[in-house]
Amino acid sequence: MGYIWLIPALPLAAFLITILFGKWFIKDSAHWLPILAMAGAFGLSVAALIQSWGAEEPYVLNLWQWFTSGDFQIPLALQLDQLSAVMCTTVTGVGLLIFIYSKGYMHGDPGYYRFFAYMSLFAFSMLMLVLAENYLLLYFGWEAVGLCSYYLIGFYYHKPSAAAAGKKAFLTNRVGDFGFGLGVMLIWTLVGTLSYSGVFDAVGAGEVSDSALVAIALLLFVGAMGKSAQFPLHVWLPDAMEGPTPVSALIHAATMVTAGVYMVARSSVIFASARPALIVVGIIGTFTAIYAASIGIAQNDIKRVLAYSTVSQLGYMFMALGVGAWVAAVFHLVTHAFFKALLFLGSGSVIHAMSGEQDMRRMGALRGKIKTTYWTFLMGALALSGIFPFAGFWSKDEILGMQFKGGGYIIWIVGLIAAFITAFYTFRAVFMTFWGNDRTDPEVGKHIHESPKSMIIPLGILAVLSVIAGLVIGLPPEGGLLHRFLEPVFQHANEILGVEHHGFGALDVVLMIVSVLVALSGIALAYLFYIRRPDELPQKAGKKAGWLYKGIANKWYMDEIYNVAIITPLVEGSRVIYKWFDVAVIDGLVNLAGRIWGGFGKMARPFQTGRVENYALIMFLAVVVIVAVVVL
Amino acid sequence: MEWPDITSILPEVILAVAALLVLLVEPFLKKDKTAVIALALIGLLASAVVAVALGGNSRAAFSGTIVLNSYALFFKVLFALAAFISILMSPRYLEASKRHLGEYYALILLAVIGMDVMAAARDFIAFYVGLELMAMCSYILAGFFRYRIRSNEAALKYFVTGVFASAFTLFGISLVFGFTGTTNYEIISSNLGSTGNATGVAFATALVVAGLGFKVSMAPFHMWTPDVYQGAPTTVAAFFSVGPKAAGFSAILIIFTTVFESSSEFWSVLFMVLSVLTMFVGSVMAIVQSNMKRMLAYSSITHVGYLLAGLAALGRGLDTKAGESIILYLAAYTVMNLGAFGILTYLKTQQPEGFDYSLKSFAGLGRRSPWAAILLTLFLFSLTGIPGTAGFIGKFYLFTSVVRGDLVWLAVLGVLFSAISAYYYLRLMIYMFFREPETELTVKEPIEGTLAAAVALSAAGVLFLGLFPQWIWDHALKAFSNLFG
Amino acid sequence: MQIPIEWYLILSSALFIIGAAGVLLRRNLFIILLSVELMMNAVNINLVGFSRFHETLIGQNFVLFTMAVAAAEAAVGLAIVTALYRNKRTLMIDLFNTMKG
Amino acid sequence: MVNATVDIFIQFFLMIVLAAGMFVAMLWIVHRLMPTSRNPNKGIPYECGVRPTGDARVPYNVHYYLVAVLFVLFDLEAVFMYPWAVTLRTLGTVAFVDMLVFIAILLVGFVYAWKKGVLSWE
Repeated sequence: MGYIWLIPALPLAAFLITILFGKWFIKDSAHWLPILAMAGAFGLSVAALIQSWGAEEPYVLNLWQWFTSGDFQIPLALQLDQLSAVMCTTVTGVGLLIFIYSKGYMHGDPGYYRFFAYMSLFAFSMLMLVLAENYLLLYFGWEAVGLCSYYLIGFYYHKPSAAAAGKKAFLTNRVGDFGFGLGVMLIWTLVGTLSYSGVFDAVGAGEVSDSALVAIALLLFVGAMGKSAQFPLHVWLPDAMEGPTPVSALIHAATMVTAGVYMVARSSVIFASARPALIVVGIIGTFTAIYAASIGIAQNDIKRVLAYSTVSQLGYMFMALGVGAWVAAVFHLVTHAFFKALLFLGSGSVIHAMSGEQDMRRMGALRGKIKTTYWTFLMGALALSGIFPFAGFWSKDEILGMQFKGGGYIIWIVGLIAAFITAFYTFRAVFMTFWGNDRTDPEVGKHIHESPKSMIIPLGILAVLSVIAGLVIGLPPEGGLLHRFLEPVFQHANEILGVEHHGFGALDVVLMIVSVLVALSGIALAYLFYIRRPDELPQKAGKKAGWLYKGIANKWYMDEIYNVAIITPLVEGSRVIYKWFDVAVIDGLVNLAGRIWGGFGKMARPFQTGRVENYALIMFLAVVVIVAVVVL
Repeated sequence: MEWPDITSILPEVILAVAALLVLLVEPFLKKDKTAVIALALIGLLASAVVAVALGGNSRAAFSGTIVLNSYALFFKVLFALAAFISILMSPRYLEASKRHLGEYYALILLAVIGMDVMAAARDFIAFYVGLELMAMCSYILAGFFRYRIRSNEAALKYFVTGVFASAFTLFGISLVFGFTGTTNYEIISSNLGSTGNATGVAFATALVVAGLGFKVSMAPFHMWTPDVYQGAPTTVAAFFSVGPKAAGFSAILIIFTTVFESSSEFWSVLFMVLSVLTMFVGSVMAIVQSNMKRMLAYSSITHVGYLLAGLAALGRGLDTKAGESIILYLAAYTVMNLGAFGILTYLKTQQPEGFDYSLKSFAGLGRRSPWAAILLTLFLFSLTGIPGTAGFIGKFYLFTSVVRGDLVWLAVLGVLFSAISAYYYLRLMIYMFFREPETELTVKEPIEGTLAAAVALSAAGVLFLGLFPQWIWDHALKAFSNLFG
Repeated sequence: MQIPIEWYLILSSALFIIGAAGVLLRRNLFIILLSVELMMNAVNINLVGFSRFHETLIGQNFVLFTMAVAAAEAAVGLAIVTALYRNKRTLMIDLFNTMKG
Repeated sequence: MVNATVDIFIQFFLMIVLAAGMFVAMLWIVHRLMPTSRNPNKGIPYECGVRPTGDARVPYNVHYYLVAVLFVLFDLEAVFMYPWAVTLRTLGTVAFVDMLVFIAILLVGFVYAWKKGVLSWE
């Protein structure tokens, strides 16, 4: 398997060539090289995936000794095991589709070559991240994907909001990276190596004390929180939607944001040995899942709805990790990559059709005009909502089922509520966009058209994947193809945790039915309030006849009652959380940190008077103080 | 009396001859200064080559006052490199500023001699002469643009604070001399060790720290730094930010590990405090700057803070490998900082009147001059400490050594301050790539000529050290193993 | 009879402090230059005194170098003085504060 | 002998602390006591009466300073020549050659100054 170095090398080569010659020579055909490189990387990843089947030990490819410090060595080495193979295949597969999509979406953009160059660079960094053999290289990939993400968020740099969003993403991620860096440093101080096998062996042999393991795990998790947008470091992700839609699909939905999940899964041995940290992971994940979902209800920008849903779904993955359901988390990661990429690309197609309009209040009744987009988007929405038998159903249900069977009833209930809200806001988006009345601006309405083939084909493929992925790799639950495939990776962690393997039984069927019902009721509620709009009927009907007719026509004011009792509190509550908590408190804290530091600077500035006699005086006083301290 | 063995100062002799030749040739030249530039560059190259050739085994000369060993060799090459790059980036800039005089090159060469002597001295007299030679040349260089009030002001500030600080150093040296009756490092060390009284030593330490701390701009002796960097010609500021700093640390390392060896506990604590203070002052002030020359000045103070953390670890024992890490960091810092200043120099040559180094004037650079923007990004990455660049390697080794010295909290603080430093470095990048300029900065020509060579050299250095750190680490190990030989 | 070392020290420290005070308090660059010379000479007294105390010539040797350095310093200082005066017609150092903060 | 120096250092330190303390204290007292009113009129030689015209200092030609600086520098070589002259006989040819090198270096400076026109008095 010596070829695995080619997997990241191909996108890197594409990046270098595109950035060097893009401006003058390649120009409008800048997409070819990156697409070919991604296709090549995808092919190799699939080969690696097949070859790594059943391997007991990870395959390590030593490329080059980077540096040595005493007896401490950092090799530039790649590691391929089942987990990295799955990640590589997902990244390159979804990446390839999104690259193809971008050819149509970004057509005519002045930064066409720049876009493809950065995307290739991102692919390289992400592949390095998943193929790394040690924490330092992982850290390199971690920082590199972050940088690509800032650049791509700020791709439309002439838009001030885009630049601000890039900055915010950067600042928030710094907090996470700081924790992650400290965690890596701590590992190195305590274990003396950074290579995965070395660290895990040491942890398994009990060389590291429990409290230290908890500290390491928590610090690593802080990093994961930053990258995977977990509460309270999630604020950057919704703003990150300022970037082009393919970027949102690839980086901020399918791949980069799952790096945190990957990292925790990769460090499963550490986390399994640090139970308290694992509990924290679960709690944060669960809270994020419901918190972000509740905010999603009141968003009107189609991309922001999807962004909050991404945050929420990532919460599910951490929820799974929190009980040691490593495979379930990876399973959800993969299916989520498919259906969320599909939803984002679909929304991109909508935005494309609507000449850049993103506000759902100015859409509606689009299903007849852009049919393919509608159907594929619907597939994605069904998968996201967790409707049988779509991909999202299997993975989400597995997570919830494992919570229930593990005794985490509260988490299970919270997860169900979040699933309900998810279904609600997802179909709210579907109904507001594709159904109901046409609220589009007439000017825009004239230009509505279906997207070109290069955009439609990836949508179709992803839609198929969103439908069948769960069936193919996830059946039966907790024992599917993916489970058997990934078994060697998590064997050690599962032994430490003592995870019991539940068979598939009647209980699972009951749980499945419950969760489907919950999802369906969410959809139904959305239907009630966004299609049977109560605010339009009363005006027509009110003038005609008596209270009976009125009552019948208004379904006995059930809509209104619902409206007052459920919808209004829900939407208003969501809006309040968004406005007061998300924007004011958390954003405020991020800004405050920057401001405090700046405030120190402003306070210190007057000391630098510009007058040389004061400088001399300070020097003199410093000497006096030092001497005085020494002697006294 | 025997003939002195001048082989161990041959590199300096070559530099001195080159400098004198430059001074002799300069008055006979008209406008074209190629001859003196070539002379200066050849002199630097020859001195480095001779140093490498001679550096194989340790030599001492002048009754042990000056040595040539692998430690001195490391710094001689580093100083020569710093001066080489600074000289390469100068001609276009000086021409654009209408003050292209040959004396400039002679002064840089003479300053390099002073720095070489500082690293090679094993006696306070030689050390002091080296220090002052470097300082005198720096004062004049700071005021090189004689008709500009800012340059005058920079020279004034540097001069007044500089002579004040060096008077303190001198006073401290005289006390050490009075305490031990000699100026030779090793004899002082053994004398001090036997006296057992820490107070007098600590007292003298403090005074020596003041002078050397001034040269490396550690807080609170840093006040001159931003003003001088801002007022001095940019190429000179580039040279100041690396040369005298590295020289100061080269002397600090020797003096504190030999002369004040017996009071290492004391100065370890002293450097801990100063390190935190320096990192804090540097990063807090860098954030509020809008002039990028000043920002780089404050950021250089932050870097000094990291290095001081290394010194604090060094006080905890030589096996922390802090000394090696410090000189590795100095090498990394030299290339990356020179590179960053090189780009500033380039921008100034493009628009001598309009470009004022303000953050705003960098807006849109990514589009107008992508190469300059990309290279500056590389240097800023390195200054931030992104893996793959020299800065990361430097920080990694440095903080590792701090951890080895059981100063985990200090290392954590260092990492925290580097995280903050990312804010002010990357803010510049955001301006370059994501901001639309208010007024268009004209870029007349691409980077070319010697300036291109200077920037390319720095960039190559940053990448080379970042990707193949083993090489420099081996040399640092070798240099430090030979510190006492 | 030998003068006790304390006397040298007292004289030199007094001179040094006076010099330092001069640098810190005076505004005229000329006076500051003179004050710095005073500080250097305080050191010279120290060196010579210790040299006698330890009965070694190293200190006196050192003084020769300090004097040479002091002269060079004075030369550079005067050069800066002329440049400053030419541009601003004053030598009051507190007026040179365009760069700060 | 060394212990005696230790005592000296402690005395000496007290001396410096006292001196510096006095200086700071006096500064502070004066600063507190003095009435501060800044008025440009206070800076001129006569607060009332005739306004002074011109500068009390007669401006010298700037050339004078240059020559003076050069004089100081070249004058200083004598400092090194005295001990050299006294011990030349015992040190022999080596010292002689050393001094030649020293003078040669000074000569370069001289030639430089000459060519730059410092010495031509107009």
